[in-house]
Amino acid sequence: MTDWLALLSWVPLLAGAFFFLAGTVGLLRFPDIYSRLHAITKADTLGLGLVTLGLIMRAENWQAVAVMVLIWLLMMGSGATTCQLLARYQQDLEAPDADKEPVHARR
Amino acid sequence: MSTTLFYLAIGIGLWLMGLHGLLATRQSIILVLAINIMSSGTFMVMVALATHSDPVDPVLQALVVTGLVVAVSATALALRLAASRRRRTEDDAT
Amino acid sequence: MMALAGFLLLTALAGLWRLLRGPTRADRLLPIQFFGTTGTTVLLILAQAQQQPALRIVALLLALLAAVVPIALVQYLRRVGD
Amino acid sequence: MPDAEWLFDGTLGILLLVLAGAALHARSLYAAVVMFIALGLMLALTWARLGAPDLALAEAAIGAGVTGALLFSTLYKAGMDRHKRATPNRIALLLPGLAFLLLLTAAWPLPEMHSPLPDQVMAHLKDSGVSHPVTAVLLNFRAWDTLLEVSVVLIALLGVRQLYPSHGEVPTPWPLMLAWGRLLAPLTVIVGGYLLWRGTDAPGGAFQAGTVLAAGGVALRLIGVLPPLGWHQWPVRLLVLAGVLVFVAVAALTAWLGQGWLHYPTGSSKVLILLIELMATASIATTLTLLVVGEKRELRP
Repeated sequence: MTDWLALLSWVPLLAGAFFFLAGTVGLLRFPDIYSRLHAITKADTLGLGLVTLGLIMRAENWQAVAVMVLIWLLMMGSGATTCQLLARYQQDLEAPDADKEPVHARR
Repeated sequence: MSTTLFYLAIGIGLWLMGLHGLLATRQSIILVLAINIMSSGTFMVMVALATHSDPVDPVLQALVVTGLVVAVSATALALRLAASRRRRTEDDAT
Repeated sequence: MMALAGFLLLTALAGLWRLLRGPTRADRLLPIQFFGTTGTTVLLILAQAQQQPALRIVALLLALLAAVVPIALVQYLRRVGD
Repeated sequence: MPDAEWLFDGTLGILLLVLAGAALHARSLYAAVVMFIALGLMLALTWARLGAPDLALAEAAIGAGVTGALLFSTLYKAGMDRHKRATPNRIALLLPGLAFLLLLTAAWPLPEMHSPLPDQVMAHLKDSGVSHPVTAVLLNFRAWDTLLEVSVVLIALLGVRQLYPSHGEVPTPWPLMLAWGRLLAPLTVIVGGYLLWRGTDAPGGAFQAGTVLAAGGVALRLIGVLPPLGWHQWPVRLLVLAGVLVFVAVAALTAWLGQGWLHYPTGSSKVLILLIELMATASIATTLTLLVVGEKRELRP
């Protein structure tokens, strides 16, 4: 590992930390659940991606890199999916019959 | 105060928290949670000690792995007991 | 590196407030998702900082479960109804 | 940099204690259960911090996966309403206070003591057939414990079978759940298999693998990809019993032909350990799945 790469890796690491902070602020301060969902699943997933990028720059071997890339892909998928699932659950609770016919019930 | 001692204290704290919960509540599902928290405290004491010894003590770690699996199956049984008792009392009431 | 991991745990500690507060059921599941992401990141950092490559596998497992478990939880929640 | 480590340890400690307290004093059962799941996640981080990746794997799979689904299924059966709140009574505060002093005096000298066991394990690791010490302890030196553990899991399932079965309709899954679940299913199997395979020379092993597979099985059952599971199906029964049966068979064979109960003959110990681990994984995965979502009604209440 070269020194300048280790130094450079602090840029994505700190940027990742910033996005985690932003996600937390959103989780605490946003007014309703739908916007809070966005704060959690988008900002934090970006934070994870950036921290992973920083760690990849410091990784010793390619196996570690492969595992980290896999984790990053999984987290992007799970963030997006969980967001949809929770939002839809909440929507069904608030308006049980609203989504029976319209837009997204296409088969 | 070393890291080992710190986690020993946290483990004891968790155990006592569980004991307190066990004594303070009569809700059966919360009781199961309390027992689980107590077991987590015990595990933490064991793991802190395992990490402290050099080389890391594999016997303690293996014991905790065993304990975790036993704890989860006991929890499953206890929860099912709690749930079925609850339902049966409701059935009797109606 | 440990400072970064500590900072992430601090944000998790702040997120705890939402878990305690609610108000809706889905709101309380948000911090779980959040802890999953934070936990995975912390594990990756620990793997680097403590030189324990095995922790990366733990992170992979946590990421996988963070993807699988919400399906089960939401299905149960829907079944509970009110 | 010790300060950074203290920041980490301190925050983790506060998180653990706050989550434990909140789980016990939450206003609704639902809140308590969610706190407990979060506590499981934080415990996994603690084991990782303490340098026990085997435990972190098991705790992540159990605490963040199986226990969560288990508690939610109980909520569904028992209802989420609450609940007499914990009443602060004097005994509940006094007794733990006393116990705290006792335990602290007992724990203080513990870090000074040294156990001879780690050195013994390291000395005999070469003969065990595997190179990861925790697996060696679990399946060779203390295999007897592990046999009993697999039996305990089986007994828990037999106990649950005697109680009120859960008989719920699975709600129709949304298309997104189906697509995502189908995508994750092979990945779960791969990760489970990988954990099992690497267990001989690195952290991982039968319990971790079995629990991951169980978490995947529960999710797949709940979106209807897996058919209803029940004790009356013979493949399920076979899978549940396989672990104990193979383990006992190996134990009996070694007692009969070899040097003693669970004393593997040199040379073939690795094969035997792998065989037992494979069967134990299958058993634990099936049993835990059944414990959470087993739903065929058998006994009339």
